[in-house]
Amino acid sequence: DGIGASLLTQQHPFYIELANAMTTEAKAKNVPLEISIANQDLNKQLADVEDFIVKGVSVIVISPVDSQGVVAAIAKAEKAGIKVITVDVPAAGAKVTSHIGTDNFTGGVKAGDLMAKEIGDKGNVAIIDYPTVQSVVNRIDGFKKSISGHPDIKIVAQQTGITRAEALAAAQNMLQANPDITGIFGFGDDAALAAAVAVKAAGLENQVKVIGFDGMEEARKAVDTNPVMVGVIQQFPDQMGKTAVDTAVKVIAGEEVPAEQPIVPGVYVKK
Amino acid sequence: MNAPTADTILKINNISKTFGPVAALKSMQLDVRRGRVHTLLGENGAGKSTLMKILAGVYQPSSGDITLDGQPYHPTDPQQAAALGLTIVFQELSLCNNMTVAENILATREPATAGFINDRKLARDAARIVAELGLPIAVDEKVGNLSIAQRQLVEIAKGLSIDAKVVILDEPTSSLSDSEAEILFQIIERLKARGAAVIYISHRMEEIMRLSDDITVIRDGEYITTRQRETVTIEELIALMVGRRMEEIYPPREEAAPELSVPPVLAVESLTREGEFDNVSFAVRPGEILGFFGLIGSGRSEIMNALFGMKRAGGTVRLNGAVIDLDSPVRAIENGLGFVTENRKEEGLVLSQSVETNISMVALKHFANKLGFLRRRSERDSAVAQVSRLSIKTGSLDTPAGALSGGNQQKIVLAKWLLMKPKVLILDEPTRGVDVGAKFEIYKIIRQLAADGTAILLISSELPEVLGMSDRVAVMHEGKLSGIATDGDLTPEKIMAFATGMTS
Amino acid sequence: MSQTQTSNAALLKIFKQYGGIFLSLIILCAIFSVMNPRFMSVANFMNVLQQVAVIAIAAFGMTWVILLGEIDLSIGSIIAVAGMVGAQCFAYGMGFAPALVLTLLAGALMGLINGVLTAKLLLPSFIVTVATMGIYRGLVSLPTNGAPAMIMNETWTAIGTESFLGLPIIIWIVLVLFVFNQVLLGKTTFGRRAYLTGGNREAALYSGIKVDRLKIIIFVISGVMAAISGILLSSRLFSAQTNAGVSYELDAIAAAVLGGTSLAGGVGTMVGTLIGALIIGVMNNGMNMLSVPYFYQLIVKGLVILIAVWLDVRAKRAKQ
Amino acid sequence: MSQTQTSNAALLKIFKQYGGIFLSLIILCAIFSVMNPRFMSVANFMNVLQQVAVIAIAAFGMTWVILLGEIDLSIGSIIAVAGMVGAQCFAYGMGFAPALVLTLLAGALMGLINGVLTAKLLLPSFIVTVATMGIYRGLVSLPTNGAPAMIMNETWTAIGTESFLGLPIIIWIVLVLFVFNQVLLGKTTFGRRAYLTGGNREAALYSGIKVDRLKIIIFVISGVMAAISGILLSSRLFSAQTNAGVSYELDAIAAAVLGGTSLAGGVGTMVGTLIGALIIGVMNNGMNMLSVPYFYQLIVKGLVILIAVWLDVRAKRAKQ
Ligand SMILES: Nc1ncnc2c1ncn2[C@@H]1O[C@H](COP(=O)(O)OP(=O)(O)OP(=O)(O)O)[C@@H](O)[C@H]1O
Ligand SMILES: Nc1ncnc2c1ncn2[C@@H]1O[C@H](COP(=O)(O)OP(=O)(O)OP(=O)(O)O)[C@@H](O)[C@H]1O
Ligand SMILES: [Mg+2]
Ligand SMILES: [Mg+2]
Repeated sequence: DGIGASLLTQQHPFYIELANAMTTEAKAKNVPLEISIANQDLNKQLADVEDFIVKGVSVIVISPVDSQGVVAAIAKAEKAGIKVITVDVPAAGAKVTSHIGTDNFTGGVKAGDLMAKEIGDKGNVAIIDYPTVQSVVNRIDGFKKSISGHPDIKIVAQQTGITRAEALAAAQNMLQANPDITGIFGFGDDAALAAAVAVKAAGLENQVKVIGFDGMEEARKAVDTNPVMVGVIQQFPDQMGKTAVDTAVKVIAGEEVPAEQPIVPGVYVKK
Repeated sequence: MNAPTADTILKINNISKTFGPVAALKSMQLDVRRGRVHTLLGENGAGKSTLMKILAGVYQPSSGDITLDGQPYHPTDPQQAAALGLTIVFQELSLCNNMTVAENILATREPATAGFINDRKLARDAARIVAELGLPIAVDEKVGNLSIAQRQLVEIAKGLSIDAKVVILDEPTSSLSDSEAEILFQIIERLKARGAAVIYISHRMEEIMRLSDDITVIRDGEYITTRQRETVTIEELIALMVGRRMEEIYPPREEAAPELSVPPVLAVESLTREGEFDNVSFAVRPGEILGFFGLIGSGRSEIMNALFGMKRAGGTVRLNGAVIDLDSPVRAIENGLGFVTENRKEEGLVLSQSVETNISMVALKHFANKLGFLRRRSERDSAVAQVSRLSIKTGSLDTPAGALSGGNQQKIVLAKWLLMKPKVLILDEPTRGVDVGAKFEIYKIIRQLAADGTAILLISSELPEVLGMSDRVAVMHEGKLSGIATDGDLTPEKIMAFATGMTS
Repeated sequence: MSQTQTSNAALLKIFKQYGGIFLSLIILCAIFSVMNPRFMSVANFMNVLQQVAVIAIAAFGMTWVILLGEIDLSIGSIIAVAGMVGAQCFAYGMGFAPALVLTLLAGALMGLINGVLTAKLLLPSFIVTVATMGIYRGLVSLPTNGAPAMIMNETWTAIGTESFLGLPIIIWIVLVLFVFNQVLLGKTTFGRRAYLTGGNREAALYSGIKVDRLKIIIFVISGVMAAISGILLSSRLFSAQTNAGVSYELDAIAAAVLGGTSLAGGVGTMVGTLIGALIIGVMNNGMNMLSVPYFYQLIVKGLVILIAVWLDVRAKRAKQ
Repeated sequence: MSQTQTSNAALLKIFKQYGGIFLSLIILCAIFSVMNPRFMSVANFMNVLQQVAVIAIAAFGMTWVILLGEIDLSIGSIIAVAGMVGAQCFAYGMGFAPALVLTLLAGALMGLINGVLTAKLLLPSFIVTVATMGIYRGLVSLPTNGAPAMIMNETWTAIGTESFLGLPIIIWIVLVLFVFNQVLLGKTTFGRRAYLTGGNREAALYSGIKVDRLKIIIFVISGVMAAISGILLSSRLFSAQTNAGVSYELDAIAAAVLGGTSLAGGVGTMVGTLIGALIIGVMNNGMNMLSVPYFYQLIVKGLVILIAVWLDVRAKRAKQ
């Protein structure tokens, strides 16, 4: 009995906060919780879920590695009569008991709106992306959707920067190739923080604005103190984690739970 | 050259072979006849093995043509050569150490149905081949566990397991002692009797004179002449081969051997290692050459490895009277021991490195300042001196050691140990696979070293060499020292008696 | 010799030959059983086997390659490409059989490229397969621009989910491929040639073995095994992931080396590799069952690999 | 011999020795310059050098290891651990100097473990470092439970951001370490012994080289180089990432092998490795500048590595 949670990764502050919030809430509610880390490998996530089934947990919480690939794991759990709750990334085409997550597309739109405002509705912007992660793709799509409403803003470069080091190199090289860039959108905090470093190194502090996504502590601090970082779209993993555990507890108790529990992203700007 | 006779089975015309800029063979010719042993004689690097590899289909000739039994013969690989009736025992061991003797002997010819190997038939067939040849080897043993000599026997069994019209033996006896060689000679007699032609390569003049019917001399990749054995002498052959006369094979001692009363520099007492050698004691004096003879597997190399700190052994070793603990080669070298190992390619040389680098390898410390920075000038000077002292034939000091002929490689190994000025030099089969000319030069160096006061332990499986060079001869039999022959006992009969355990 | 005798003798031989590593596996199982009673259940055993299938099959292919003294780092990428080829076939409306054939052909082709570059251009296989690892990983992402592709074909997904005679199909596939590779390696002239060539390339050449062709075929085998792994993985996940199989090559190599395959070539068996893969699988599963936190799992896994290899090296040395 | 003569002769020798790979570098630069005029600027050249620094320094260490015929797959994890040790030192209120010393010591210690396991327990370095790769990666995550740790020490971050005499400090460090390693390898008995041991371990042993000690020292060098890489990386990012350096070992190996280091041991130079690292760096930079999409970058990078190694192998064969 108890809750089994399979999380995408443990090397990212968002998921660490998510895990911490879940652990705290589980303690408060006095329900056993076990957490497995899929390390971004869907096969590992499936194995983790299989192991939960053998162990006989009552509810499984998944933050999917991938919205489509997680379907197999969900099917397995359902077949074993175990209810599944997804957090962060939704499962595509599979019914789960409840989904709790940020609306990434909307978050991307908010980022685009903020960018337009910060750079005065015109200029060249660049994007640092991570094309194999669905939630990131949604953010980028939202961002592009918003920018497309501003005819004087052009997206001149889009490069992949998965780790902070890769993002730094990508940002440097994009700035080198397009010295007239005035804004950079990073798909996550790491990408944005790296972009800010690149802007400083290139001596373009007065020209380029950087916007990030996730809004963990380090990035929020940077928004407060670093003039280059003008804002960050904030997710609320603490709320997500708490809600996930609360929902699981209700499911165990046999109560009805809503199928969708969206957590609206915030916009964090300088105080 | 004789006109082809009816007996001719293999005829080689105008064969050339170049490796990049190196011309290994220049319009070579050969006429091999049925039921006869045809020996190829030439210095190291003369091109003998290259010619044989062409015959075996390993290399393709650059030009020229070959006929076998009157038919054009151009094999593309050894399997095809075997199918056409030619088999070869390679000079360089071509065995796979992880596999058993049986698997090696019948490699690529395993008894199989539809690709599935019949392992029991494989073992049976191999055992039969080995038994028919009269070779003392167990076919289920892993080749890696055999001594070099035993591996050579496996190599022979592998080559001779094919029923062929032409059999090539490229230095088959280079690591065999007389008794194993004797088995091989009987096999050759049987092959002759069956009507097969044997092409034989060796640097051991005695066995060449004993076995051959025809002898072809080649020099620098070129054909010199073919003679019938009855019509030549060893001296003539050597002169043809090296292009000058040589007065003798073993340079005589110019100074008298040290008296037995001189205190030994190295004294070994009751050296013992379980399963390898037992209670071995001997001593060697400055300037003395102490020969070590024994049949293969008698444990000589093992003793030397123990002395040099490569293996642990019980017993006492004294250097100039003081007991020393030789627990590593580093310690042995610090104590003035040098060791020219049996297998130059595996234990002696770094083939990919230059001649110079190999020569300075042991004495490297002497070519560096206190901080460890190399003094390249002095390193090069020493290498130049060694190359000229030992007349090593090399393109330059920067040539990789692997590109040199066997005899010259052997001299490099000697050179690297000479540079450390050893007090005791162990020479394990120092002339294996080395041609007569180079052998003579190595013998001269050994004599010179002894004259300068170096104590020498000379291990050899060639009885004439041991007798020709040593002041005394320690003889091993199955891990025990069966006797040390001095003065009057230095006769082949006496030493063979010790070696086979007939005395004591 | 009767069948039973043969199999008893075989078992004894396995124990002799794999003493060190077999012991490690048994110790691991014992520890986990004591710490969690659910570990030693049929259901969990099936779990482990299914979870280990992808690595085990890839490791069979890797064993061939390592046996030749070469290495194939591209199999993780091939696993991903295979899944994607299947998914694309279905997206274009193909049936199961042609999709299967095309997927296996894709694996064979990628292996062929590795093999030809290594054997014919004489480039070191390490660098060839580091390069093709990137190339294949890039290719897999092109059809969907990095997004995963769903697989709806029921026969395909049945592979990963259904059972046959009470045993999951995946496990049947592992067993069949194990027997196939073991027989090919241990009982046929082809396998013998691989040992000879891996043990001494020069000697193999002198014995008339067509070393180049052999090498190419073996890289093709490795590619096909990886493709089968990719099929199993995508059938288990109902989708082809562009980042599937990342760094699986290291697990496959670890399985083979744990099982006694020598990176120098010439030594190795499929039995050993299977045991090696099981050690990795049991370890992952057991630690999950015990709820060991992820980072500690990494540490423990590394330590277990070290200890197992050390036990094995020691056992081998003692035997000599 | 005068200085100029020496350096001219040296340049000529470099060109002779590295013809194939040097050519690849020049062709790459030419292509990128034509396609984007901004590529050939001093500022961009500095960019490339800074970006390549982390890989280049790790690759210097890797060159030593490969020269011995061994491999070190743990350097990516060591890079991460080094950054984290630094960050933790500052978190505990230490100053720059003690943090630096502790970080380098941590690198040395991790290398020592790799070396001792390889040399003394006679385990294959591939499997040892696959295992320690996991262990070190697990360890790095323990202090922060996987989260990155900010680094606020200004001296530390200055390394990655400041310049000295007009040249970024990072580039100075690369140059100094290049000269250090090149001299140690090419001019000292230590380097000579590494070549000899890598060329033929048995012969080295018989010639009185302390092979085990040498091997351990070289793994320590590799660990320290990786630690320096980790310092540079964390100083550029102002933070220690627990996933820093993942798979950098492959880039480092690729750099060394591109530069002519033979995986069989005994052959290699630091000059070659530097050129190899530059090829990788120029490629990444140039493709970013041309906005080549990520997946195509993977493919192109693989192809360029293949072509460069092939050119080099061909050039070497022609010379013989
Ligand atoms: N594969 C090769 N590549 C380049 N040169 C070679 C090759 N094989 C042989 N050679 C050269 O060809 C020449 C003849 O070599 P070969 O091995 O035929 O001599 P050999 O007469 O058998 O000498 P030995 O008595 O030492 O065995 C030598 O100069 C050798 O260096
Ligand atoms: N690599 C090896 N592994 C295991 N045993 C070996 C090995 N080499 C030699 N032996 C064994 O050691 C014993 C002595 O070996 P070896 O034949 O080298 O003695 P030897 O007297 O030096 O003879 P020779 O020098 O003529 O070869 C033999 O029983 C042999 O089988
Ligand atoms: Mg020869
Ligand atoms: Mg011997």
